[in-house]
Amino acid sequence: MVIAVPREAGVDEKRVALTNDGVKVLVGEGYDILVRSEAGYGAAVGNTTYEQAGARVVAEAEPLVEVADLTLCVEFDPAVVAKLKRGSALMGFLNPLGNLEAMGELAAKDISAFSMELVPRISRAQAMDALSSMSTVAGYKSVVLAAAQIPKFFPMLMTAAGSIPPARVLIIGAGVAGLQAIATARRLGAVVEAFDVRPSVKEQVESLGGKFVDWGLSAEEAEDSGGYAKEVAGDTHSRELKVIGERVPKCDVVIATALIPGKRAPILITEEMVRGMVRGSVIVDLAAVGGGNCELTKPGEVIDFHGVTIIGSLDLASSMSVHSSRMYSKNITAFVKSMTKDGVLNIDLEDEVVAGSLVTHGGRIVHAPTRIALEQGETS
Amino acid sequence: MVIAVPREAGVDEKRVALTNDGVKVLVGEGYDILVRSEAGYGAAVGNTTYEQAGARVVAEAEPLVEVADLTLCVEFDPAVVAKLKRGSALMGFLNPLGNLEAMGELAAKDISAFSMELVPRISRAQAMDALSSMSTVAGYKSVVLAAAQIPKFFPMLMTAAGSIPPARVLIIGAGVAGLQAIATARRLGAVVEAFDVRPSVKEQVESLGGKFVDWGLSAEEAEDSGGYAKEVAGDTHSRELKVIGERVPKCDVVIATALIPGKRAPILITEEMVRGMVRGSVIVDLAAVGGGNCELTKPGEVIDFHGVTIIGSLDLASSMSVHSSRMYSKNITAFVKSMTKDGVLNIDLEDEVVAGSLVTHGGRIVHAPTRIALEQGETS
Amino acid sequence: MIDAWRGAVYVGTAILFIVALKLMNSPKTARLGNLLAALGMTGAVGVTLDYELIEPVNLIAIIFACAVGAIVGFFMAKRVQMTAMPQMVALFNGLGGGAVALVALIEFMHGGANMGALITTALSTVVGAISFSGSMIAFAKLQELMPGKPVVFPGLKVLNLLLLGGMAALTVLVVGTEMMPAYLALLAVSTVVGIMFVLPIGGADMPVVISLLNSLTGVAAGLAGFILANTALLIGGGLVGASGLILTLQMCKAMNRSLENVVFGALSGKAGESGTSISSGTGGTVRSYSPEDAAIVFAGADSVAIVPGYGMAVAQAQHVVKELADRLQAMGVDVKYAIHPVAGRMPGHMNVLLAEADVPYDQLYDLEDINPQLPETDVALIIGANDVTNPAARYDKGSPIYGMPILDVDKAKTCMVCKRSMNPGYAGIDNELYGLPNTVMLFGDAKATITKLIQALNDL
Amino acid sequence: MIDAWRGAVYVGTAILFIVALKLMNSPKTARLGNLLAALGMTGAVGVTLDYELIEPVNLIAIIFACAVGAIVGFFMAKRVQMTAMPQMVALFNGLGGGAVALVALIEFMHGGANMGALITTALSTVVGAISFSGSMIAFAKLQELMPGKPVVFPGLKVLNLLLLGGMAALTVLVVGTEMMPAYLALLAVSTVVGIMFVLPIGGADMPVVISLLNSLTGVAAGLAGFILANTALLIGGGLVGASGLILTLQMCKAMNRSLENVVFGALSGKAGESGTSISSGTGGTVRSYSPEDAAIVFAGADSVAIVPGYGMAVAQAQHVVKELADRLQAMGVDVKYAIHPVAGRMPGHMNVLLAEADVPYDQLYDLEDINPQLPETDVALIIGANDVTNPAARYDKGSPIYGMPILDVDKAKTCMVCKRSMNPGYAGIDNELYGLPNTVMLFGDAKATITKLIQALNDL
Amino acid sequence: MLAVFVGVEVISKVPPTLHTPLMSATNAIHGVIIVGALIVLAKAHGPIEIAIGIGAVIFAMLNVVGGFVVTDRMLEMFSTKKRPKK
Amino acid sequence: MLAVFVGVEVISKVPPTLHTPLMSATNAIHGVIIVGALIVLAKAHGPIEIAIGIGAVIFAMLNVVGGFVVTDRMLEMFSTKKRPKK
Ligand SMILES: NC(=O)c1ccc[n+]([C@@H]2O[C@H](COP(=O)([O-])OP(=O)(O)OC[C@H]3O[C@@H](n4cnc5c(N)ncnc54)[C@H](OP(=O)(O)O)[C@@H]3O)[C@@H](O)[C@H]2O)c1
Ligand SMILES: NC(=O)c1ccc[n+]([C@@H]2O[C@H](COP(=O)([O-])OP(=O)(O)OC[C@H]3O[C@@H](n4cnc5c(N)ncnc54)[C@H](OP(=O)(O)O)[C@@H]3O)[C@@H](O)[C@H]2O)c1
Ligand SMILES: NC(=O)c1ccc[n+]([C@@H]2O[C@H](COP(=O)([O-])OP(=O)(O)OC[C@H]3O[C@@H](n4cnc5c(N)ncnc54)[C@H](O)[C@@H]3O)[C@@H](O)[C@H]2O)c1
Ligand SMILES: NC(=O)c1ccc[n+]([C@@H]2O[C@H](COP(=O)([O-])OP(=O)(O)OC[C@H]3O[C@@H](n4cnc5c(N)ncnc54)[C@H](O)[C@@H]3O)[C@@H](O)[C@H]2O)c1
Repeated sequence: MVIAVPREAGVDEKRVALTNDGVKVLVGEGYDILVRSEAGYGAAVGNTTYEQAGARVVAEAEPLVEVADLTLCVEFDPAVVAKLKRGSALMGFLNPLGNLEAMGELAAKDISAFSMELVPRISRAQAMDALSSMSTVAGYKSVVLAAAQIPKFFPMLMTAAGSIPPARVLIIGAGVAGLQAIATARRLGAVVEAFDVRPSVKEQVESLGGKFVDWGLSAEEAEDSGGYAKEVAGDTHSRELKVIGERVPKCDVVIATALIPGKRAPILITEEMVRGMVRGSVIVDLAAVGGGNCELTKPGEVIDFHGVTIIGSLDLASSMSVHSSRMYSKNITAFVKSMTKDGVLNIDLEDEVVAGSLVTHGGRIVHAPTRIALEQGETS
Repeated sequence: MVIAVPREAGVDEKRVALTNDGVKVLVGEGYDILVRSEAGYGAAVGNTTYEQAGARVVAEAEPLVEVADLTLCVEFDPAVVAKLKRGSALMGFLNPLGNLEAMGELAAKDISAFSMELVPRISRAQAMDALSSMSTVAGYKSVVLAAAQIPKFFPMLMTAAGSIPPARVLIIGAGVAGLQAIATARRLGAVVEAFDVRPSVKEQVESLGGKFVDWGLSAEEAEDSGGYAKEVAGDTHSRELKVIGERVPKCDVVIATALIPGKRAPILITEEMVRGMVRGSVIVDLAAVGGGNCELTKPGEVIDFHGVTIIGSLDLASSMSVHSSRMYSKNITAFVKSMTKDGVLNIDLEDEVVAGSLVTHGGRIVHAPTRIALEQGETS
Repeated sequence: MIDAWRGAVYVGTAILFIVALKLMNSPKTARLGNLLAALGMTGAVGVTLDYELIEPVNLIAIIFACAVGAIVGFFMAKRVQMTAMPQMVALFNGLGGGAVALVALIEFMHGGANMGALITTALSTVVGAISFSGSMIAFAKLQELMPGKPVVFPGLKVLNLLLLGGMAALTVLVVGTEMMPAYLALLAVSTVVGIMFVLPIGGADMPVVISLLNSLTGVAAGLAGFILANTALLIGGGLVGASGLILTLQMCKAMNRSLENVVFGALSGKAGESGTSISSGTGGTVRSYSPEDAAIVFAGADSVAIVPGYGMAVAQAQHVVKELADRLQAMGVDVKYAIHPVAGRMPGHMNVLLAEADVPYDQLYDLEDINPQLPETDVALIIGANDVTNPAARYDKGSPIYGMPILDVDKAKTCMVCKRSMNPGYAGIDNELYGLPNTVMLFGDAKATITKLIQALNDL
Repeated sequence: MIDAWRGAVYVGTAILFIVALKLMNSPKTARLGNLLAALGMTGAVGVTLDYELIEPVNLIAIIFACAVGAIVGFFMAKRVQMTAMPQMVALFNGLGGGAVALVALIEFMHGGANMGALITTALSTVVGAISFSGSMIAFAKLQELMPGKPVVFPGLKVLNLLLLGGMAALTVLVVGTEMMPAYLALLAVSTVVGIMFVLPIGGADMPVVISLLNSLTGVAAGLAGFILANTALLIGGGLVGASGLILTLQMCKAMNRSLENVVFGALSGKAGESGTSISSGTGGTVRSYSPEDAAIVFAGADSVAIVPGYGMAVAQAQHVVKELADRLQAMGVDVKYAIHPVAGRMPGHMNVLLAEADVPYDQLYDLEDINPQLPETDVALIIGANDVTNPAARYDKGSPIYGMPILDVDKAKTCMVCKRSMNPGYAGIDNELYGLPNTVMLFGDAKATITKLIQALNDL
Repeated sequence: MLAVFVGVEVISKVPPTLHTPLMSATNAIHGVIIVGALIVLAKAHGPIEIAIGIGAVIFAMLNVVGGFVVTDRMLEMFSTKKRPKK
Repeated sequence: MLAVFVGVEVISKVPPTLHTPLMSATNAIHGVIIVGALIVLAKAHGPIEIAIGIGAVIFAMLNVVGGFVVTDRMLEMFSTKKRPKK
């Protein structure tokens, strides 16, 4: 079976879906790997490196995904659908709810499309959990970016030229990215407070030396059965805004990561709060993918609002291309390997992980929310 | 006596010579402080903050340095000399050897010009040592910048998506900036090696958890009486290049800080070494002020050389304007305070610190190297 | 031999005994201690007799008896299997008690003693006989010559009271009348009391009983010392009597029981299982160690793998864990950290903490690297990790963690788990590891427990 | 009183003495120990006499003597100044020795003793008399009734040899002839020997000598116990003789001297100054503490300021320092870190390290904040800092660090400095702080020393 | 009495793992009764006394020799794993 | 002999700061010579013996009482700084 690794479509996208390490593993499983020339440049994987690992590097002009039984990508490019071989498979961050039309086309072409963000978060699938990998990268990078941006030190420093107080960092949303941000900010010497709707993360925050803002929400109110946060609304939401509002102006850095799966990210930082911040402060809004936790955030942009820098960049993982590609490639490889039987991809719908991550299969859209959204879209 | 704080001339210069804290102290000493409107914006000190501290904010149109008995600046702007009051004083990083002509003019106008980089590094003067303050800032920021730039993690990470090895950081020159860089890189979890000509810093490097590259140079060969490094040449220099050359290609990040007072910075990283580095690696050349330790460095610029980013920025201290201004202001304040007698500046040439940092005084150039350089310039 | 000379040797023996017991406090010196005690004993035996004054018959008897005792004792002790040690101890102890009773018997036969000596003789007979028969029962139970379970029958209480009453009466009779039949009756009744004392005790309580009997034999020997006015006996016996009692109490304490409870528990029907053994949720018995016990395990280890988990993070124990590793390394132990990819609650959680504690990177091993090494590792020390060590992940398809690779800590020679309770971790499931025979638990908060462990290592 | 009864009390007393000495091992229980010893003594004294059997004259004499001794002793001990304690101990010790000599004298006068008893009597006379006169000289020296320096004169060696020879000869004479004059001569010569023994010793070695004399008195009392066949004396004396000797040796060890060197040093002319007292480069005597000593200081402290410096960084001691602080806080001590702006070798050096060790920021105080608090601080613990604590910066215009603000650690009640040697720091100058009377040095690598200190705190 | 006291003092802080060997060692120590047995056997008169005496000596000897050897074997376990210190 | 042994055992690990109080305490303990002094004084005959005996008792008593009181005062120093434990 042929696996294709195209170059990512996004201009700023430096990641690649499969690195040389991954190539080695999959070649070992019996696959033929085709890699588009220079696909790995952004991630510092050269063509020769790929070749040494056992892949065939395919020049720009030659067909690639057109001949592949399985196409791997990081971010999904809807334009690729037209080129895919009928009945082949596709794997990557498909963002199905954001690409409804393309999903329909995939189904129409009888393509088995796996969306990495849908891999269920069960213990066995941890090695395939690309969302966690990318969140880890983003959480780390968000703090490094903030430190590079802010005109202040993070650590406390007592010097002959006076004592520098430590930076105060507020982390909103202590999920995978938030926890990594806590750890990184603490490493750099900042005083870290973290805020979340799920009270169960208190212990986790403290296990990293952070301080948890306890505002007395119960687990039932905040958490769904899968451990994800529920949307908070009404009274609770305004209470939340009040708690955050009290803290934001006292902070030098705010890292916002609050997301609710399948919904717009909650607005947790208002314009008024930002106005209350000291000049030079920095907000990194990792929730920009979901519209942003700060109402001023412009996804994909860095803006200056009254001296406060609001970073809404979407390419944090891409900016760490070497390691984020490596992790993503590991995730993909583990996934493909788990489905491989005698050198071919064996799509076993009984398998919770396979079934959970499939969007289209056998000519149909099998991912319920996507199907519902598509149907609603058609009727409206 | 009137002290003037003009706005810095450099476009990218965000620092200010005196912050509100400094104003308070000097007002307490009996000075009148005039601050140019918006001079502190870059350092997040607003006009009102200055006023509250006891300064008078002077609008753009009004005279400022023209009426001052002492003018404070961070970076020296030769254009200001013409405006200074005859017989008044000036204090800041004057870079006398780089501004020979202006020094002559200052002498001609009978101005007492104190250059902060000349403050002798004796124990008593540590509070006035602005060079150390700015090196501290630069050392910290260099690592943060490198971390923000490099497409990799600094810390080691063992995750379900594979193990990420720690970044390997080489620090060349373990002076004030170098040590701070070691500390910061270690905080972020990198494996740090440091290199210096002065063997006495070995213990210091190790006291920060770094590994010292011991290449067997004796203290006499390497160090002058003041604890500064001597220029190494000939055989020793080529040995040095060999030692560095072996390490650079294995590193993810190189922070170069090697400077020799009054000379061009030594070339320690050759083009060949850079070619040997892995794509995505980063070199931060803090010695760019002295021409750079890397032969490819373009002072003031960030360049990409075969996938390796070489940061030659000169504005690291300025990019940390809030805290660097605060430290600089502390240094200046301590200096002025030490010279103040009954509310006026009392220039006591007996005082080692005063005498050491004066460039021009009483109509003459009193700083020997400057005078010699000027005389040589005139004769040639 | 001059008496003063002999006295000096006896005192020397006594001192050797004391030093020996002191040396037994630490595993490093314990063996030397035992040797010293044996040396002291040899000395005492050597000087006891004035050989030139002994009748030839007696001399031959002595030589014969000594030879038989020594040879049989030596081979029994050498041949016995490690697992049969406890019953050996019981047996030897009983023989000691028997010897006391016999010595007392001869002394009684000699007659001509004053009141005080008579009382002492009667007492040492009683104690010696009880120790003898009790130990024999203990031996029989452990050797499985009879059921190991507590033997209780109705009327046992009444019988015991009667026996005790009889013993008291007979003692008075013996002292008052010096009649041989009374004496023999006393001997018999005491023997029965010993049997009745041990019969109702069983299982995990046996070691305590043996220790108690051991102490009794010491007391009996001391009493014999009074009769014979012999210092060596007096001091040796007294020493064993006292230290044996202390030891017994400590053993009870380690089991969270009182001595009364152990001895009379079965009688009054409220015998509990030993406190240290909890049955684990997944079957198997859980053994709990104190930090002192754990320290001894480490003292004998060459290689240790430290497995940190979320609990280490919660306890913020990373610094003490590093200290422990340093301590072990200073002892020459090879220490590695085994980092599971999902230990903790975020990717790289353990790395952050261990880096903070300055653990060198080259001591960190990931799953693939450490697993092949674990079977050769002496001790796997698991600190607040749970799911990542759960063997169910290997085979139990129903388990939520099925399929997750785990650290093969169960394959290490000893697997020591430090956590606060038997509570599950993130996945909410029990861990069968805790019930495995090579696993011991070190219950308590990770930081506090590891601190105590370091202290115990220092005290060793 | 029945003898057995009395014997029991004596044994009880002996046990109380032993327990008391044991309790003296820790400052927390030492006072109780002393009380127990006093209690034991009271008991022993109480049961010694069968009052009904004593002649009225003797009874009156006893009552009189006891009353005088007790009252005078009590008030002397209560009144004496804390600084005069050592000479008090010497005095009381001498009196004890004197008492032994007197007891022996009376026994000799009684006469009718066998050879063994005679030898013992002669010995206890000799030892008691030496102890008496030696202690009196020690007392006189310490009380400055005579020069405290070693008194050495030519021919002292020869004289001593003669005296010792005489003593031996007289002892033989006394035992052989039982003549009173010979006995009195022996008493006299022994007294002179005691004087000659102590005369050449002086200064810092005095405590060692007193301890040695103390041990001697114990031996003398034990010998008297032999003469009088009294267990209390025997055990009490033996105990003091042995423990006194050990103590003496330990004191020598703490001073890095051998006992021979202390005792015969002056005689042979190679007397060194005491090892613990080095004269600091800037004058003043430097006192060195062991970690155990230091632990006791901390046990009595309410507030501690930790002053880290470059040495802490070199030793990478930040983690153990944090542990020490935790330990102290758990004891209820208020702990603050005093961070000098230029401590270490780079700005913020201490911050980096302490953050790594997880020291909370709010425990860090900079110079301006901590200096006003230092005079109220019980202990300033300086760990590898030097220049930043050098008082010369305040006034010595010639010093390279003149004008640098320093931490006012010299104003703390106790200033404890942990560094490896008397070597200077960055500025290359001596630090007069180390010679101040409220400063003690804790020599050694910071990490190793602080680790030991924590251990000592745990053992307390 | 002193012996008792010393016994208490010496034992009071033994790590639990050493309880069994310690018990075994004290067990061997109370074999000092061999001294008593020897004394009575040495002065025993008539066959009955001698027989009993022989029994006493055998018992005691078993106790002593067996006790020490067993203890030693137990303790072997702790020391077999010898390794170079650093 | 046992006493000597116990003496060694009991003393061997005393922190140096306690050396002086400990010396002082043992100093008081050898005041047990009071017991001997009392015995000889009780059976003393004639004025000379009584006088010497009185001297012995006074000396010994001074030793005992003074010794204990001085020790106690020394030890007071360690315990004055009482403070609430956490
Ligand atoms: N690494 C990741 O990215 C990530 C993310 C999300 C979830 N997870 C999951 O988290 C789990 C991680 O496994 P793990 O073995 O590290 O942790 P775990 O299975 O959650 O077990 C942690 C254990 O630590 C003990 N503990 C808690 N506090 C303690 C304290 N103060 N002192 C001593 N022990 C303490 C607890 O037992 P007691 O209560 O008895 O003390 C608990 O059983 C896995 O199931 C993994 O799938 C991992
Ligand atoms: N902070 C800055 O930015 C900076 C920069 C350059 C220079 N300086 C200068 O550096 C000095 C800093 O003062 P400081 O008090 O921190 O240091 P210091 O005066 O240099 O003294 C450090 C002391 O630590 C001891 N030491 C070294 N290794 C040790 C170890 N392993 N264990 C225990 N002690 C050890 C040394 O004594 P032993 O050898 O006896 O052990 C030494 O005296 C000042 O003079 C300052 O002006 C500071
Ligand atoms: N078992 C596994 O293998 C595994 C792997 C990865 C993650 N997880 C778990 O999944 C959960 C979510 O992880 P994630 O990082 O992907 O979450 P996410 O990215 O969906 O959300 C980030 C965080 O934002 C928080 N949040 C949502 N709404 C908020 C609001 N209104 N105010 C404040 N905070 C709000 C959420 O609680 C969450 O902590 C976590 O519990 C994590 O431990 C489990
Ligand atoms: N006493 C004080 O108060 C005080 C204050 C600040 C600095 N200092 C001392 O001044 C000295 C220099 O400090 P700095 O940071 O300003 O120095 P710097 O900026 O002049 O040089 C930076 C470093 O580069 C090194 N270097 C020079 N040539 C080199 C070469 N060819 N190869 C490798 N390395 C080379 C130097 O040794 C120095 O460590 C240090 O010893 C520092 O401790 C003292």
